[in-house]
Amino acid sequence: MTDTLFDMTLCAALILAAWRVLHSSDHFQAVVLFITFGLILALAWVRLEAPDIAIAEAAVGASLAGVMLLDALRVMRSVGKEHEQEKRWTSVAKLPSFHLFFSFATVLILSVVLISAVTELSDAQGGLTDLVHAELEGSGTKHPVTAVLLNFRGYDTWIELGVLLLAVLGVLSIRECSNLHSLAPPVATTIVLENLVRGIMPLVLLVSGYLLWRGGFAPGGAFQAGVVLGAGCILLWMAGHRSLTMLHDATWRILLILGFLAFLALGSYSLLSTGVFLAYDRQYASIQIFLLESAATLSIGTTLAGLMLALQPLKKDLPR
Amino acid sequence: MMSWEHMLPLVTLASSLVTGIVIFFLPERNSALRSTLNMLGASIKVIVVAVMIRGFLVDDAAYELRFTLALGFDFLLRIDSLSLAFLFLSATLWFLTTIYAIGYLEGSPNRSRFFGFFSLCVTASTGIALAGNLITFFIFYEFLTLVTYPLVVHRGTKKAIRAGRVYLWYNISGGAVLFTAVVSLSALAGSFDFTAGGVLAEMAASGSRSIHQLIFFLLIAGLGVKTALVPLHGWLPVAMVAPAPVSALLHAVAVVKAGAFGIVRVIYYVYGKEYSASLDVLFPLALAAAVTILYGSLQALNQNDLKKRLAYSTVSQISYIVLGAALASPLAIVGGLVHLIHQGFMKITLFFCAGNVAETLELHKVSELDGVGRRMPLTMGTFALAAFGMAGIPPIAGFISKWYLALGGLEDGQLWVIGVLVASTLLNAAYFLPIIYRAWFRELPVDRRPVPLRGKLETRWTLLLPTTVTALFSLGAGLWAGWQWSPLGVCQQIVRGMGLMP
Amino acid sequence: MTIWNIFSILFCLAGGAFFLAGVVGMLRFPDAMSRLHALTKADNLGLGFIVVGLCLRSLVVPVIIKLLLIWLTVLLASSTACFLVGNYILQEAEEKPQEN
Amino acid sequence: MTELDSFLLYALTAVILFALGLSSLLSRRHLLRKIMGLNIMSAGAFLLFISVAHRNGKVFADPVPQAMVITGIVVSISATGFALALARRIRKKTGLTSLDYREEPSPENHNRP
Amino acid sequence: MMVLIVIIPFSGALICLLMPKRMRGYAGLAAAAATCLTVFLLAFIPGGEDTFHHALGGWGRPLGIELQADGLSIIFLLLTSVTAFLISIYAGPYFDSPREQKTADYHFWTLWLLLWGGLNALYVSSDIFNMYVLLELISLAAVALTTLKEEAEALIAALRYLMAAMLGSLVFLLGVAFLYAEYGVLDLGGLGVQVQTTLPTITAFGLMVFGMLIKTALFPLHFWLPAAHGNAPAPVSAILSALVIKSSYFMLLRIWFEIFPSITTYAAAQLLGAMGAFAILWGSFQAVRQERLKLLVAHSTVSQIGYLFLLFPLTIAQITGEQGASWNMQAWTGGICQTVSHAAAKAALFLAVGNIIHALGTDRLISLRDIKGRLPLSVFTIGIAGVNLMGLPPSGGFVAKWMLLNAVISSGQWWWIPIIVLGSLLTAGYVFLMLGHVFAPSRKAVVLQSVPPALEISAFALALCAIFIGFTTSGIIDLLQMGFHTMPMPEAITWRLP
Repeated sequence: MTDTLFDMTLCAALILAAWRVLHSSDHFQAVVLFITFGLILALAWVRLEAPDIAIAEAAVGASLAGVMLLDALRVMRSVGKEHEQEKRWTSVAKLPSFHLFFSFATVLILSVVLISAVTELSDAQGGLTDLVHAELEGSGTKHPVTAVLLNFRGYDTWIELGVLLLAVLGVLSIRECSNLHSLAPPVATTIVLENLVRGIMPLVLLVSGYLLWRGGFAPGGAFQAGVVLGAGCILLWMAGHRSLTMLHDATWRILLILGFLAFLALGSYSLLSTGVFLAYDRQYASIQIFLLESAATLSIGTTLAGLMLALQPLKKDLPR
Repeated sequence: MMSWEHMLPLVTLASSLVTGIVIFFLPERNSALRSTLNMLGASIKVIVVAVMIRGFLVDDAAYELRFTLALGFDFLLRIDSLSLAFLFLSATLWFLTTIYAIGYLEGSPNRSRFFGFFSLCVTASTGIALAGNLITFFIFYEFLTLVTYPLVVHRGTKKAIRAGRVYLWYNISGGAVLFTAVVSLSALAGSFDFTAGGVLAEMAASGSRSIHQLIFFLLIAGLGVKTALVPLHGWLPVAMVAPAPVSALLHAVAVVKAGAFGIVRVIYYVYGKEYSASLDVLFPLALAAAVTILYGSLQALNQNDLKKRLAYSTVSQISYIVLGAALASPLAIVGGLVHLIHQGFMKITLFFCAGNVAETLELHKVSELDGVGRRMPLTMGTFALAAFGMAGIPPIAGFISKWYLALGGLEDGQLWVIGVLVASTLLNAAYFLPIIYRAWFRELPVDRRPVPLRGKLETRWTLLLPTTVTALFSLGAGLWAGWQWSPLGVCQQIVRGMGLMP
Repeated sequence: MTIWNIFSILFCLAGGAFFLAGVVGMLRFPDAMSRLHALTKADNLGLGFIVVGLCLRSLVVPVIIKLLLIWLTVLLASSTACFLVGNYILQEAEEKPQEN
Repeated sequence: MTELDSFLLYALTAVILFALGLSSLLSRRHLLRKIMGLNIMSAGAFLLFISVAHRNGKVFADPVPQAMVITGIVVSISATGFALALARRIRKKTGLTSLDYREEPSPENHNRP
Repeated sequence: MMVLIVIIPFSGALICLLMPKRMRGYAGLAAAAATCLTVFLLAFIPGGEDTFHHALGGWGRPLGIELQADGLSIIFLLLTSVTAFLISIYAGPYFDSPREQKTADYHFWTLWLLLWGGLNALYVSSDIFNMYVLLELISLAAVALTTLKEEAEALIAALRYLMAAMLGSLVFLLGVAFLYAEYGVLDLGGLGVQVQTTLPTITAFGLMVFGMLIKTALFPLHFWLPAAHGNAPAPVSAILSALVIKSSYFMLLRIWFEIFPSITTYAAAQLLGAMGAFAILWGSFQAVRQERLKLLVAHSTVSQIGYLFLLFPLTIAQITGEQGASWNMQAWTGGICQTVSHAAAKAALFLAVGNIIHALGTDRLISLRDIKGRLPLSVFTIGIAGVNLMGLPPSGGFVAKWMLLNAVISSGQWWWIPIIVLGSLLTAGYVFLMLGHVFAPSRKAVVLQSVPPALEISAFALALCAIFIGFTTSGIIDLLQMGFHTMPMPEAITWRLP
């Protein structure tokens, strides 16, 4: 009984939060609510026995996306004085009413269809659970999700790392800078913040390592660890700590592609040795997976940090 | 031996295609090499065509080249009796016109482009002549439309551009209609080759009678655009802004005749005489042709621009061919086919003359031609000759074809045809004689000082030679019509070959 | 139902009470500073009590250490955040001195 | 209450979230709102996956959808970061915060490619 | 063997990223050549049973992901590799040229090779979630490439494109979720045999198709396309119009004919066909009204996409027996020929326009008058590509229209005839709008920047390919008859050799 009550509250809260994100008049409020939404979602994941996703969501949906959105909001709120005026752009006062009507109708129809479809869904206990558990022995890891991510569907993960890489490159090309090195060094902030970061940084590294190691047999793993790492880097930068600017450009790039490269290398190796792409040999499977994961962690961390940091002011934009 | 005989049709195509493509990439100033290439290609074509005609008619060899592109897709080049007429025409006239064009365009810009597309046009018309099935025919038909456009707009003036647009819209639309018709035919009857006596007669089962009528209508509508059947003739007079050689070869011969030729193909090689008669689609066609003949002549009467007048005369003259094809009697088709050739030679002569006058004296209007005859006797002489021929005055070629048409009409017992012929003859006379009269019997107006002769000749020899040759040909074709190898004789053999005449 | 459980429940309730108080304070207090005060107090104490309660519930050493670690981190974070916000408010105040 | 009902509950929530996100994407003009809308849509899709996983699972939720969702989260965060960067750049170049705009070419250099 | 077509471009991308700036061009070109070569080897070297089948990590479906290639994949792979290789040849000098110098170092090669790898992977993938990830990869890469042009227009277009693409793939993802909820598998084969007509299945079908329609920019979902394709750098426009669009069309074919063959209905097919018809007319109508070359070409893409969708109604009409079989084949051949020839022709067109922009510095339609036959090859390219788009002989476009019209007539769905005819007329309209300006007298004397021959030649080569396709139809048909390996072929497309 209490379970259902809890579920209902959770779902209600989710929908409410989403609704408010949509309808709150103030953008700032909307962003804050979006973060809240992320947190509630994380709760929902826990409730649905998906702790991995819960960690990921808490780290990404709540914190990382939140920071990005807030920063973007700050920039977009500041009245842009220095527009490179090729044209005089004026955004239209309001959308034509038919557009609103159209979108409303679309959403309405869609939701009706979806809801009726969902209610029609069979309660068959299908899925691949049993298969995964059957194959878990040979997969080189004890945690099913990690097994799927790194072994059964490692191909997807490889492509996904490619997507991350793409995103960073895209952001760089938008900023018209070819690498993170042309960023202006962070501005110093208060001593308190810096000290906090100093204190917390080792903890961040510890947690990230812990998650990584834990992924071998329990919820956690490369992605969660990577997110924590990335968040740490962002924190470091925001706190005005210059350590990241010391990194050499080449190092940046290698870190960016490390995960993708690792998959590629391992895959090609297995292709050469066994003729199958991304196949692990039984006895070393766990080691290989761990190596892959650590590489992935590093580059996920770098990439997510890069996604955020690449938006910071550039050297060339600074007033001389 | 066998192999290269098979390749002959391809050689005929290549002789102009390759020339054209090479010429595109010749530097503008390198005109000597360009002219040589042109003449070379043209002569090769003439020779090969002659060889094939002889081979076909005397020791009836078969020239056929076929390769399959895809399902329902045969690319077929073949010499059959009908191809000869058109092939002969385009080959010889290309040769002459090339000479003319080289002289005419001396020192004008973009000549590489011009001659390139010019050769491509000839390739297209050759292809049309050689096409062994409807698909191949259509391919070259569309190709012709495309490559003619740059020639129409060659001058690049606003007028030319507009003319080009009109030309395109008419022809592309016509092409689209034709496309639909061709595809529906191949969908109904599968892929088939042109065969004398028609193929659809056997396939009458496939598709109902009304469907066949519809398709016939579409085919004629598509081809009628190039044939300039009223009311689809609008593009022809407008397209006269093109340089004289273009008007001469393309709008007197290649393009319009491609249409007429196509109509003949459709009637005799796709539908088959009897079948199309049984569909009773021929009479309307004949009627349309008659209307066009009269309408064109009437329009020609009140044109002051010389080339426009000639253009309208073309409109009316081409329909003789259609008329001949649409009449049941074999004599009529003989008349039509022979007119295909005769009219070609006579009309091109006229255009050459107009070109000469325009090029030498910058005269374009009929009203300006007073006394030109004295200044350019040879030109105006040939003009008079061709004009009389057009009017059908014996013994010039035009008379022959009209005569056969009339006979065909009689044989069919459709006397109105004769009426039409007589009327149009009178009209022809009515719009040609004034020109001749002005040229010879009026004084040069005092306000215009006579332009001095260039050296001995009244203008460049390159302009005079082709004119004279074509004029003489049309005279000879009339005089020696009885000879076996005269156009008439050849056409009779052709019609026999089509199995229409004993 | 051991004695520990009773204690843990009590602690948790206390923590909840503090959180409640904190929320009320944030909503009701007049100016930003005092709201901050209420919030941080409630956070630290409330969370603290709940952590203690949970520790009593599960008497396993590593778990207890983790829980305490969490509390410590939150303490650090919230105090810093509080400091930053306060700092920001002060700067605002300096930039535009109250007119009256 | 049985397993299925909670599944149904979450599945319904999922599709409703999807619809909400879509409406935000379609009807709000500010770019941030659109981007957030996209995120909410993806959250909805993920929730459907995981509710299915929960339904399928016996002792532990079906790992395959979980893995897919983690992949999905990565993809969506990358896309979000990219979209935000674009939005900021557009704001800087043109001063626009939405994509519904009119442009009056200024007299000079108006026929640039 | 099959994995290589994915591995090679991806590794090339990484190498390009690590290379110093001036080396990138060569590395990228080398990678492009290698990829192209691999695809050709894969397609034409007869291999063993598992040439076209690879179970990644040794885990067969449904647990793992399998790569599978069938006739359709081979066609799309070949199409992609040829077009992409020629575009790569073009891209090097284009981005080195002073006009584009600024954007030269923004990782064009890395982005492009990642995109290419993604395309290849998509064509051989047989797992719908994997397809989702690949679609995201492709979209992100495409958008990133679009932003290589720094004009505000390009950025705005890119963002709109990104939103549309995200929307598309999210809708697709929801469909995947429904399918997994209903059948618990993700691989095409497994789904194809299991699918039944239930409401969730139909919903999934609708969602997936709709998502792909957005990405394919079928009218009226084309709102994002013209701006994006019209404002990107020339090679990128070519890539987007020729290849990226095709990838989502490929997905549509897979969804339609392999996952849901049993629940596709005549009405749905007619609906797609109708949308296609509107696209044909509207796109070309808009194209005629454009004043900028690239926008014109972009709108022409909208209209040409329409033809592809005539495939659906033509393959599903209720006609049985030999007749049905043969015309089905015609419809397929027509659709695929249209896809291939449009890819080549449109790429050629964009590249040629790129040359003109490169020479003139503007892509106003009027300014075509000023080139005064000084770029003969580029103009020629435009002409040939135009012929192809109009569907005039001799060209792939002609074969395509021929086949389509043939299928239309023999399937008795005569109402498509006017659409096809009118479409090619309008196409002629905008093609000759361009050429007419070329022949017109120039307004003023302008100094043309010299265009590197590589640019002109690669564009021209693409145009020639478009013509050449007209002669390779039989090859396409043979490939199509390899059928679909991933599942027993649905009724609509089982044909015998005529």
